[in-house]
Amino acid sequence: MSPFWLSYLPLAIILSSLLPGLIIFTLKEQQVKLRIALNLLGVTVKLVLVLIMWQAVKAGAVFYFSVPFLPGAELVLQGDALSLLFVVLSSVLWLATTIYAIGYLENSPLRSRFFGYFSLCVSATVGLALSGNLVSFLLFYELLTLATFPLVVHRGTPEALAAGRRYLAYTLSGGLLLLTGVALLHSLVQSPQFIPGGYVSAVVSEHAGLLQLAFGLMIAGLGVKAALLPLHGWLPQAMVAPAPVSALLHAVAVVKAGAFGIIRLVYDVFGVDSMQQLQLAEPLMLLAATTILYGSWRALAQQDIKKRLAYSTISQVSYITVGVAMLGPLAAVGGLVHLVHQGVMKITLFFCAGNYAETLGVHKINELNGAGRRMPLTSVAFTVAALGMIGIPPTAGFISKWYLGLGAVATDNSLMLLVFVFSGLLNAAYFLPIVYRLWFLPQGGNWPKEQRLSATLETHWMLLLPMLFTAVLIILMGVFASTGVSPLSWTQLIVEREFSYD
Amino acid sequence: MIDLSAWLWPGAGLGLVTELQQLWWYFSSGLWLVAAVFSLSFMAKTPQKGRYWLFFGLSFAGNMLLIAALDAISFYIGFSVMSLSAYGLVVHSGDKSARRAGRLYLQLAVMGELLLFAALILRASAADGQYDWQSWQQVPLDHLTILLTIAGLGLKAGFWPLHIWLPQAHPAAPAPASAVLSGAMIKAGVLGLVLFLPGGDPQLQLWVPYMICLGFFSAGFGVLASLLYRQPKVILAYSSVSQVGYVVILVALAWTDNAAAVLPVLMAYAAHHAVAKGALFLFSGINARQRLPAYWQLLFWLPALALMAIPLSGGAAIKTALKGLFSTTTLPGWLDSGMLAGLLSLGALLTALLFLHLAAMLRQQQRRLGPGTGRPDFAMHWQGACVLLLILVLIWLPWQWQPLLQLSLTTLAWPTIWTLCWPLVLALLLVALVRWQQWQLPPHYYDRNSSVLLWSLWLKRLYQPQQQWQMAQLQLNWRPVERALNRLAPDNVVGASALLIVVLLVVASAFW
Amino acid sequence: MSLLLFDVLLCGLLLALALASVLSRQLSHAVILYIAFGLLMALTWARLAAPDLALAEAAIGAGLTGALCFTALARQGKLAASPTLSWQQRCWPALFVLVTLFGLLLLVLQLPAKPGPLPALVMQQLAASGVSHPVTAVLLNFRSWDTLLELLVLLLALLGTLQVAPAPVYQSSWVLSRSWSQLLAPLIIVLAGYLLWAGAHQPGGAFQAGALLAAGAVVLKLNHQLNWLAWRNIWVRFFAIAGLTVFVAAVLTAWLLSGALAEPVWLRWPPELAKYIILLIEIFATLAIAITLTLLVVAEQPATPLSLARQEDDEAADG
Amino acid sequence: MMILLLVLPLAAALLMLLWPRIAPLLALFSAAVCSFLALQLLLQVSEQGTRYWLLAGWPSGLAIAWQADTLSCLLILLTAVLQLLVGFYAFATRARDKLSQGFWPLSSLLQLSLTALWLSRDLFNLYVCLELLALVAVALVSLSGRKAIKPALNYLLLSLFGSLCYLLGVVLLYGAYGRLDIAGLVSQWQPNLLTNSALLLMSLGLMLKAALWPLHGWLPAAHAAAPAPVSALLSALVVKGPLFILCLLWLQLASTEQAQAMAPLFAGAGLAALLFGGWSALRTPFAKNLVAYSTVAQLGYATLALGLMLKFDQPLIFAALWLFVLAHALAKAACFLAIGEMSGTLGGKRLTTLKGASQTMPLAMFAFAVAGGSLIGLPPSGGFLAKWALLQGLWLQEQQLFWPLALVLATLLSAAYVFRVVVLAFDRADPVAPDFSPQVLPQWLALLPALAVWAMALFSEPLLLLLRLEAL
Amino acid sequence: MVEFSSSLNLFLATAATLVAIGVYGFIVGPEPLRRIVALNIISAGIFMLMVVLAYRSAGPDAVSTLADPVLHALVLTGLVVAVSATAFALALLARLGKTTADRPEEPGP
Repeated sequence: MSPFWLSYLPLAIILSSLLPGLIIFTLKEQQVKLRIALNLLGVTVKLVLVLIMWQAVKAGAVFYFSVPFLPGAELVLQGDALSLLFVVLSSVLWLATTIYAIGYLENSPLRSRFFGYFSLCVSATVGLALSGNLVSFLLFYELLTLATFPLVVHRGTPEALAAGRRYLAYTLSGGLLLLTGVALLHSLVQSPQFIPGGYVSAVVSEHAGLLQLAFGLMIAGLGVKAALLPLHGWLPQAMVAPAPVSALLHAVAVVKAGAFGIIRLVYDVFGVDSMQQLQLAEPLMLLAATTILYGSWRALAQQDIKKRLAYSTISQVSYITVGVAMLGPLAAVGGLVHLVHQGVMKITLFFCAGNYAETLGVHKINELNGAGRRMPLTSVAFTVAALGMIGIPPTAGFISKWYLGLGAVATDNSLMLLVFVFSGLLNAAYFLPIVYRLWFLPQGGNWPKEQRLSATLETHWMLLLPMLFTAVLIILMGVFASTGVSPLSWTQLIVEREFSYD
Repeated sequence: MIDLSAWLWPGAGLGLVTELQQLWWYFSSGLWLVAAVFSLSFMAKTPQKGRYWLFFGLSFAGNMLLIAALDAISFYIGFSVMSLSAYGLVVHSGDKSARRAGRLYLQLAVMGELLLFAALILRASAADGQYDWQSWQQVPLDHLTILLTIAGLGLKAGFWPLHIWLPQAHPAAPAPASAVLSGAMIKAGVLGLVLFLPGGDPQLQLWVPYMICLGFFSAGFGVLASLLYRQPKVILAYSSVSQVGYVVILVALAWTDNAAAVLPVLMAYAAHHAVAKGALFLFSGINARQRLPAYWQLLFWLPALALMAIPLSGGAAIKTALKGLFSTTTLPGWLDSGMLAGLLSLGALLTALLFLHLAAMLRQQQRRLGPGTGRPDFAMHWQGACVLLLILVLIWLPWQWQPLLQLSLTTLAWPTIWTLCWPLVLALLLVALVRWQQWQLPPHYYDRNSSVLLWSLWLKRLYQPQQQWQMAQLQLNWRPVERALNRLAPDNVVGASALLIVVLLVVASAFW
Repeated sequence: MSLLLFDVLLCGLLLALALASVLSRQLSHAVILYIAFGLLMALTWARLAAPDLALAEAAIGAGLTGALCFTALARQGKLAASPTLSWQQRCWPALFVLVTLFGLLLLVLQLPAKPGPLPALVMQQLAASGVSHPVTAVLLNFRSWDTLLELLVLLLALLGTLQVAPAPVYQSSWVLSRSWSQLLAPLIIVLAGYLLWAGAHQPGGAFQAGALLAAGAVVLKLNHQLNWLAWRNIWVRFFAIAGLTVFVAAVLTAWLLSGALAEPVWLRWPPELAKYIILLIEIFATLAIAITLTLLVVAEQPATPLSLARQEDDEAADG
Repeated sequence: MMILLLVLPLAAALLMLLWPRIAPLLALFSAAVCSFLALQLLLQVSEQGTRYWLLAGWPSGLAIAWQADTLSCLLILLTAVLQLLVGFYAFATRARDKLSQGFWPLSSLLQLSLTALWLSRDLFNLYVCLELLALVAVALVSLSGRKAIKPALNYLLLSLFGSLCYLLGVVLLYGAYGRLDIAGLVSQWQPNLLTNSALLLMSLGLMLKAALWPLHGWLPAAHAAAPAPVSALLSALVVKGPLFILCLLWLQLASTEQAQAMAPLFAGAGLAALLFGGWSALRTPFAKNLVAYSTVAQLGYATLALGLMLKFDQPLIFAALWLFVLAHALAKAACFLAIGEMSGTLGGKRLTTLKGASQTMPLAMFAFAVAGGSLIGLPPSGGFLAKWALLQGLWLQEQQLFWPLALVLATLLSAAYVFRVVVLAFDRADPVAPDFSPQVLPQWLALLPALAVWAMALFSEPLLLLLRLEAL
Repeated sequence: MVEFSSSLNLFLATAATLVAIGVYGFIVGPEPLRRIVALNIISAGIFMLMVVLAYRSAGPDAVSTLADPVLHALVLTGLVVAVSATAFALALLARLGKTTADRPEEPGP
């Protein structure tokens, strides 16, 4: 492996999903096999490349690839530990979602378009993860908006279109605010690469007000995707998209892009010291805490499964923000690891919701009575993921909440601990009734629209397999959190690097 | 001992290292096993057997895990698994009262879970990332942590005022489930209190007298409340509340410097109560289901008498030992040891009253079943054998288990016997008096539905609202405005633009 | 003093005619008044030491524009009465225009009385231009690029007109006018030739000559004389663009001729050939202008199959 | 090289008039060659610096002045390339659109007039160029036949009126200073009532011709009525001509005080254009009107940038101005071609015709969306680059919060109208079936400029460098 | 001298007024044809302004000197441009009249 070749690795990772996506666009509707083959080929190649990169980054290497773009801001792809966290998450979940989507959309129209945009979406996400400075980040951030829009409106129904409009209205406004903020910051300090500890410290005393403004603008921009409180309106509506899309949107692509951006912004652009000097962390933390509670509170009243999950996402993603905003190493571990854990858990929940919808035609919570008998595997997965969301050990959710709690105490934010406890209560309050309905209530009548998708299994195997895979992951990530391959240990590595820059 | 710290988190491990754990492990697992054997026949005909066994197994596993845990997180995992799976046992029957009780149980269990979580976090960060018991015991406590721990674990242990779920959940659950709930799971909470709050901590010392008061109150409250109910399992549940009051006293005493002396008594009390209460719950299950021959009453009276602390029973030994502990432990002045002893005697009187009341209610239950409800069959015998097994353990325990043996032997002195007996005699007299005079409270005082259920329902409505406040949607129709504006637009573009140029010329010149 | 009086009279008449043309009730009156205005304007320019411009204005400004306007009036079919305008519709523009006029007067009257540096420069360079008349020199040498573009504008107007021109309508003409016009034609050609030739050293030139020719051709054409004079005739097309073609050819030739120089200069005539080149250009420009102007006035849709199809479409859409 | 750039289209146009049959071939050939030459010229100028000519070598003042700086060269290149592209499109769709033979010479002449305009630095010559441009444009609009006549006539009348305003200004200047070349005027320039008024007159005339708000009334009807390739050319190029002259006037002629005084007016007009144009585009029920109103809005960016440039005198803002123009030209060409293609195939000019177009004509829709992305200013597109430069320029001025926020608002509006179309295209409920099977080549041709405008961002550094070198 | 400058001023004012009259006609005149006429009046006004300005250099005393030839050339160019544009506009107008004649309900400009 020559270094020359290695420097192209980040690009290759992006291309591994982009190229299949572009080719898929050109395919005809009937070329199912070819399309599936292309998809899977892309996934496999990406996973292999990511694995290579992972090994190298673990050993301390940093990948770097750049092309000239704006003056003072090249288009940089950079593979460091933090970006790899997100890359691994998105590639693995892409694999799961691709298989799921193939099963889910069997025999539905316009699949070439769907899978094309699907791949684009993943490429944008991976690009976002790998982007090495703010301008590149901005670029992929906007591309992500564009690539996901067709997926949101894929069904083409009036509701889907309304949701798409709203999605665009929010995300484009967010993108613009981000652009304004990035431009402001660029005019102050240019846009160098992300580095642990940030790069604004030189001008903190000189331009404090402008830096605060830039931070505010960028947080507002990122907050739209991360569904921070006043900017969350698009997320519950966007759930009209097909289940795999919702899964990807909520678990990997869109909301995580926002959260990831906040992480980058706080740690690698502003840096902990500057954040403290500028007193930016506290408001962000409070905002995120409010979002946590608000999202949970709103989830309580939702009668649509996916809508409830959507509000849950609003709440859960803000855990990441809170973890980041507390500015302590333990809290950072919690926030970062929640990025992964929440992704896996939420994707499982959406897979389950999709299974119920696809197999039984169930969309409302009160139609779920007794579904545990009809679809035990799905229901087990749902239960595991729901418990994880509440933070019951030994699931993955517990680990992240544990570290967040530790971080809150370590940074003297006992209030946040209260927030976590209360939000846990709320989580339980909206998840456990569903679990109760699944297992303890008798079936209330015929299923709204039942389909036999498999002779032996409860539903199509392609719908089951990814879901079981992620459900097992939830447990494994929780139980073996301390082992070397777990997300937790990787985040600890990141945090070590982030907090020991000086 | 299995060391898992390399695999899991630092300090992770399983093992029965201390005596405490060993004892807890033995009696808990024993009770679980007997309950399981009992269930084999008792639950044979119920629907949803698979679900029952699943949750039974899960909570069993959780209970065992938490006992064998060598670190806080393993304990917490076991605790969570146990309490959440027990929900399945509580609501097993699926009828309305079971669902209500289950709801309350779950609400409180989750709450307790999260309080404990908060306590754990506080503790873990104080312990600087170490999770094993040994390191935790070195770290001083603070009041918040103590409060959170007591609240979180107390919700499982079920002493007053955290008992509210007990009288609802126990009657609703199937008999074997109630047995383990009351026998083993409550004790899990107690174990937690002992493990999380190590003795000798200066901050903790301040809590001791209040906890003793709380224990006494709980003991008295449980009995008095039970007298107002006529359902045997409710009475048994309140009995648990009462008995846990004593356990709490013991736990509180164990927090003092005198821990070494207190711990054996605590262990003995826990084990004894677990076995006896298990037997009673199982018996009440049989009793509720079919007409029993008269001699089967023995299966009730033996554990009941043991709990009433009749001489020669384990209960007697423990009560005596408890009384002794009050004098040996240094307590604040206002807690006079004589007064405490008196209170204990009063407690014995009350306990006796409770069981006499229970006996009467059990008889009533039998009578209501009518004569023809089945002859003794194999299943009944099987179940009776299970109860008998527990009773045998109960009889055997004070004389075979070394710490308890010492205590038992000391109760054989006459003064002690007298001290133990007079409350019972008094109770008998009291009951006789009441029967003779037919004293009764007005009927509406009996079997009242607990207001707790209303609270639980209110809470449920709160967290499962049908609708929520939403921002009012601004529905302004701009279309007429737009039309009006469109009408304003000139239809003659050329003239208008030219005029505009002239106007602009004038305006801009003026502006300049 | 009498000259001033004459000037005042002239200006007053001009203003009155313009105002009347703008304010008149009927369109046809407006056009007639405008033609009168154009003629008077030519007179004014003659008074202002610009005889060549006066000639052009008379031919182009008054004559051709008037003819065009009348054709348009005729083509418009029935004469709709002008819609009456409300008081506000007239008053507000008037107010603003008056204010503007006031400002404009202020500006115009403070213009310096002395001319700029260019006239002297022109005189200075006149010798090198190849012609003796300074206006022609400016037009075809100093600012020949303007002139090239101007020819292009003319051509473009023709192209545009042809595009929207209606299909030809044949009407019979008076016998009398036909014979008169036949008499007129040679006279006009001779006159035009003279003007053209005179352009080199005295008032006159390509445009005036072209306009005159065009005027003659229009009269003939209206009397159905010059039937070959239509866009579909390739020779007509050729001559319509001949002015430009020759101009460009001349430019290129001149450029190639001076190609030996290190830095070839665009549009520069070799001094020794300038006179001939300019004359050549003028001749062809005159022809082109004449044909173009004629076609502008009597424009007919070129009957290509495509355009016919379009017209049918249009009519179908109308129905 | 310069001469060929002018002579080639002219000669081609003349030949086309003689032999209409080979017109398309000639037009495409000349456009192709011109593109190549323009590229050469751009490279040459960017290497060797600005070139200045006095035509025919006469002394300064007497001769018409030409100047080829990087900006002019870029614009020449843009003109030629778009000409080529639109020519291809027109060729590809000639059978369907029944585009008359008249299109080809007119398009070549358009190229010629624009090239002449970009080069000229003589006020009167610019007037002739403007007139030429206006006539070509109107003639092109009138190609649509009956429905286009009225808009074309309005366009022509207003254009003439604008030209006359401009001419009056020129005459006043000539009366005062006795010269016409910009360089000569600059040396004698004094800010006084006369120059103020002349500038004002010329500016208003040019604004009318460039359809800058509030003088844009004629534009939507005219651009919407024209055939698709013509609309593309009009929106992309023709309105930029007067804008270019406007910039020349204000950035070179006007003194600092004059510029400062007018800056807020321009900026305000730009902002108003962005808002009103955007709003109208959002509300209009017709597809091409939407794109036309979008032109009004996007010209607002240029006006805004001009105003801000006058105010802050920041080279980055100047670069932003022309980046806006370049990006808009490419994007708008793509938009018009795509919309034209879709309206043509789906049969209808209402926006609702585009329902479900993402299924029936994915390529054209994609082209529209991609071009729209640049109009919005999504990275990495040309529009983004321009916005970035503008923002950078603004942020460099301390404490300027109003303008960036206004810019954000305006951008949102443009996003709203672009995605209004896109969302409609994804409507699967009741898609409009095409009248005949869609042609692929025109759709690709529509996509090409859209892709080009995104590729612009990759050459951002050289572009910015080119434009910032420019002192104009 | 006085006479020269006063008649110069007179012509200048007349030219300006002509422009104003034309502008007024252009704004108000409801028919397109009248607008075209008005445009021609404006251009006539402007050309007259140019001619007057050219006349300045002729001067009262130096009759032999010619007027400013550059301005004259510009006027000539302008005239041709104006007539071309007018012709085109009239052609358009004619076409418009033909198309609107069939549909009288359409409001004329």
